[in-house]
Amino acid sequence: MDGGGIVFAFYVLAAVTLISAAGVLVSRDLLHAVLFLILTFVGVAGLFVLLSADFIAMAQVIIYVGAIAVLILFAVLLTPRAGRNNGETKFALPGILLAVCLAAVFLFVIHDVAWTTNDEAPVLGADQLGEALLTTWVLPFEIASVLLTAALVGAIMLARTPQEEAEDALA
Amino acid sequence: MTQTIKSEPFILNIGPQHPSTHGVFRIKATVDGEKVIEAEMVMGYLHRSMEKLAEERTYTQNIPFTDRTDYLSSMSNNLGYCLAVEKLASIEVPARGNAIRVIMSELQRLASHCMAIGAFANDTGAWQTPVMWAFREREKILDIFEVTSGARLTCNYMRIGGVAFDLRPQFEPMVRKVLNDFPPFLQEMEDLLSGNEIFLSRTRGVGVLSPEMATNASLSGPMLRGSGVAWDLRKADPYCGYEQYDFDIPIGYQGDSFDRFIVRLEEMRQSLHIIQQALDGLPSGPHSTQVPLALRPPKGEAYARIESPRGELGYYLVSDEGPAPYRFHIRPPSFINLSALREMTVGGTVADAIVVLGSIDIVVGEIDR
Amino acid sequence: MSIGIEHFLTVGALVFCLGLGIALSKRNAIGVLMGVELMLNAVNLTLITFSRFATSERPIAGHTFVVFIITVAAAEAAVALALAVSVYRNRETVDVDQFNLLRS
Amino acid sequence: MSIPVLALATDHWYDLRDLANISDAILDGADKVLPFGIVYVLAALIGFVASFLIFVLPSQLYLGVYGERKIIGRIQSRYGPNRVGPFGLLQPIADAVKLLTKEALTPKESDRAVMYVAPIIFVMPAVLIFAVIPFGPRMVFANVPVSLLYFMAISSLPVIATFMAGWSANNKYSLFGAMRIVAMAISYEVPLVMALLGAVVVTSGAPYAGDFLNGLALQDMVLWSREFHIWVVFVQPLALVIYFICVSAELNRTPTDIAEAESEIVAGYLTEYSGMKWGLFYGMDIGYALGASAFAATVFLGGWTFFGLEKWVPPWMIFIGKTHLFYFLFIWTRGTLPRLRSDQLMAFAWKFLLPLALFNIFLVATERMIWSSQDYAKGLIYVFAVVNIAVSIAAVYGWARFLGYRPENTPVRPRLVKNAGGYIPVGSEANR
Repeated sequence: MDGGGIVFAFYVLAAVTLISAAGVLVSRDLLHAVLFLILTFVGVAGLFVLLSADFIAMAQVIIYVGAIAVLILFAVLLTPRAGRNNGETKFALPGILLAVCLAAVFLFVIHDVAWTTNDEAPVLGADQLGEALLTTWVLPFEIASVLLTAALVGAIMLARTPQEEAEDALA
Repeated sequence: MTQTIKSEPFILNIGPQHPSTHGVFRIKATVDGEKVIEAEMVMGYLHRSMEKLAEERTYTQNIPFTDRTDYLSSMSNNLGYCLAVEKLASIEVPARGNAIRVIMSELQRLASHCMAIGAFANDTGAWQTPVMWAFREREKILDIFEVTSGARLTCNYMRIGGVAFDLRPQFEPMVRKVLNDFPPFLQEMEDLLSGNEIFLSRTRGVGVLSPEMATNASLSGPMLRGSGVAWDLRKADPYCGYEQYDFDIPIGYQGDSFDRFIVRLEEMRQSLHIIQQALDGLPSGPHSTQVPLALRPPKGEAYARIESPRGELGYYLVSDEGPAPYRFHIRPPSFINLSALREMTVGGTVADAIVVLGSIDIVVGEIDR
Repeated sequence: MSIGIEHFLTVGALVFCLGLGIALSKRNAIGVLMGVELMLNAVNLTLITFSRFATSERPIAGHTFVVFIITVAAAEAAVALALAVSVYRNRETVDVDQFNLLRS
Repeated sequence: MSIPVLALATDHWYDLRDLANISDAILDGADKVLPFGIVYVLAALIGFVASFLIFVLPSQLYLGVYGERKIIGRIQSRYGPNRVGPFGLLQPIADAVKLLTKEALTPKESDRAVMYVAPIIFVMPAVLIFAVIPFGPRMVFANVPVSLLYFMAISSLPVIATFMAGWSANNKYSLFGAMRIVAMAISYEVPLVMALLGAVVVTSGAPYAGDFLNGLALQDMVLWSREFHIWVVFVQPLALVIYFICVSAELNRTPTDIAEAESEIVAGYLTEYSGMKWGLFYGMDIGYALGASAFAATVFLGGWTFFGLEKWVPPWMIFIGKTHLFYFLFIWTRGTLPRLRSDQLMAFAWKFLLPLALFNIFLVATERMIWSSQDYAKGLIYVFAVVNIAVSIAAVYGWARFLGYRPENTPVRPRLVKNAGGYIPVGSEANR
């Protein structure tokens, strides 16, 4: 992947992704953290485009930004008295230390391994993806649909108030 | 583990600066999410101390004050006050004067209901269109007022013993034009709003007021009739010769906002019918009896009430034989009707509260006086 | 200068570790969830990177995996947020340090 | 598979129907005489100027702001802007000048950074939407193979911006607006995608010039309409209706503008904005509406084709005409309909639109199977169109009846009684 444009785009997107991911960690306000998270999702989607995965990039924006981030925003709004505080627990230091150690291991592995790569981007469009999903991966595909339905029902059941449950029991 | 629900009610001030409070009026609503759990009315932002001021003016000088209470139906306010003074001083009004008074107060009802349904539709979110259409028709009535009395909004037309001036020659064709133009307009409004599924779903079952509640809260006008109570002072306690005219009382079904809306629409039809009859049988003769300018009614008290566009408008006067009333009190329909607001809004959403407030058709000038 | 597989993998690894740090350190349950979402995203990025660069018979498998991960992430977010809201209703907090009902 | 669109256009540089042809001619000529590299700058300049002239100035400012105000004015039996310039044509400029000279206030307790950034984030997607919209055979800035998904992705971004605006102002009305828009965005995204899926199922895989069309690419959808001489809307009427409702919900247009409901929560998320920050929201609202209209014109109304007329008339003119035709629908509903309550809107999305959209997908998938088994016979699509229109009307009406829609049971005239009395129960007024 040569060319000044791609290099420039990669560094910009990587910077956006990493800085905003770090922003999620350091921001004191939970809503700011969500906004940084959204920026991270957009940055990752840009990286997907660089990797010529158009469909996945669009799905990333639609689902992560359009649905998951909005859900998180909604959850933050629904729990107002818990505060917008995005503070750390008492186990913060070991957690972050663990993450740093893991990062060191990862980086070592990534830069130590001699990767055999092909420079030609394989043609991977929505049609290939659809074909793969409905032939080779049809069973996981169906299971995923069942999972989504179960999650839908479960989320509704969990989020109901006792009053609503009582009303349903009467009906 | 306790199963108590902790909600976070917070106070939402609807008003005094809010597009839908029709003036400076404030609802201090305690809301839980979108749901209103408590509503407190705060009024008095427009208080001008009219009742006290009136004790310093002569009986004739008080007529312009009544214009400025309910500024959307000044003719009716003039009429109510003049009736009270006439009752106090036992003054007879000539037949022509009564007929003109009936025409004027019915025209005023049309104009006021135009405003009411337009603003109500605006509160449900129909962005300006119904209100502009209603204003278009209301203009024609205001033109009639201008031709007759010289003013469009605060007419100051009624006088003790009759009306201020006789009718102009162009009056009758203008009223005939209104009689022609209004039925299509009312049909238009029905097509635009009554048959509109969104409007129906916003207003049906919203702000339901039971007949018991309505009578207990001493409501009047379309608010009371919307709840299915057939009560109209023009029938129950006729004044100005209303008993000679043929008209019906429209009443609603379940007392929701939509019922109040359709009652108002139908009242406009009945008003047109009354105007038609009064105009066809307009008697000739003097329009007013001669009344001394410095009127000193005998000692006593009088209460006169009329069916204003908003309900029972009463004027209570006490005379001590002086040139000014000893006590002057108004029974404003908007103020009394507003007392049911809390009952109707609590339990609904904020959007419902706005619709309910619109369906009451308040005029803040009358509430605060 | 050229961009290779290492660059993308580095970004993926760093995002993953940041997500891990967030998930382990945050006190707010919703904050923890955000960390988990970041980790899933990093995994997605890594999978797509391999699918793009690796010499493979069927490179589409990486994309397929990502589709499944996105699906699972959506379901997981919905359920986790419903849990958070539900816990908040009962305990008036989403502080993970306060989730101690099982402690007698 | 996306078709190389170059094959479509006529090869002569003097073909003036398409602005891209002229710019191509200019660029080809420039490439021969100018040093390498300058031609790219030139291309960018031409693209910028052309897009600005075609879209931003006439459509956005004049037909968007001015047209909306004028048409709403006519609907409301008033004149609309008629003071600044002939017929009030310069009114948008006067508005912009007024907004620019106003002070942009920021409340003291607000989240300043977020409040500052929100209008900027709101503007970006509105401009980005037009990158994938084909204005003509060769006039598309980015002919990406997943442009339909691109549109979906971009149109989910303004929700975030409006949320930021509503939340950062630290105003209760703004917070109400933010809560409402977040709830509504989740609800209406689902039927929107489902409706568009119907259109994708119809168009993708159809044979075209020895290849197959890619239903996720907008240009290929236009080619589909050209190939089969029918617009997608006739085959997918239900999808267009659902799309229109969902898009007007996402754009906060009037029947569903609960996020800035003027009569309820003052101005929703815009309550604390003033000056040009507010102006950006207002202008880009219209920009989004135009973007959604352009998208609908491309997907459902055949884009730049008009049954062969595009051979003589510049295709981008046809396209802009269709866009504004669709945009007129937004204006019309805005001037006519009241606003739904937020819980009713949610119920409408989940109980009414979603089942209908699923039914639509089922229907169109069945027809797609029949069509491919009949070797994509051209005549069959007209049969499908007739069937789908009939079935859609029946489905909408039937589902509404099933959910309890009974217009004949709801009286729209009050009862009439002759004499005053007490309470009259329903039904007993006849004997009075």
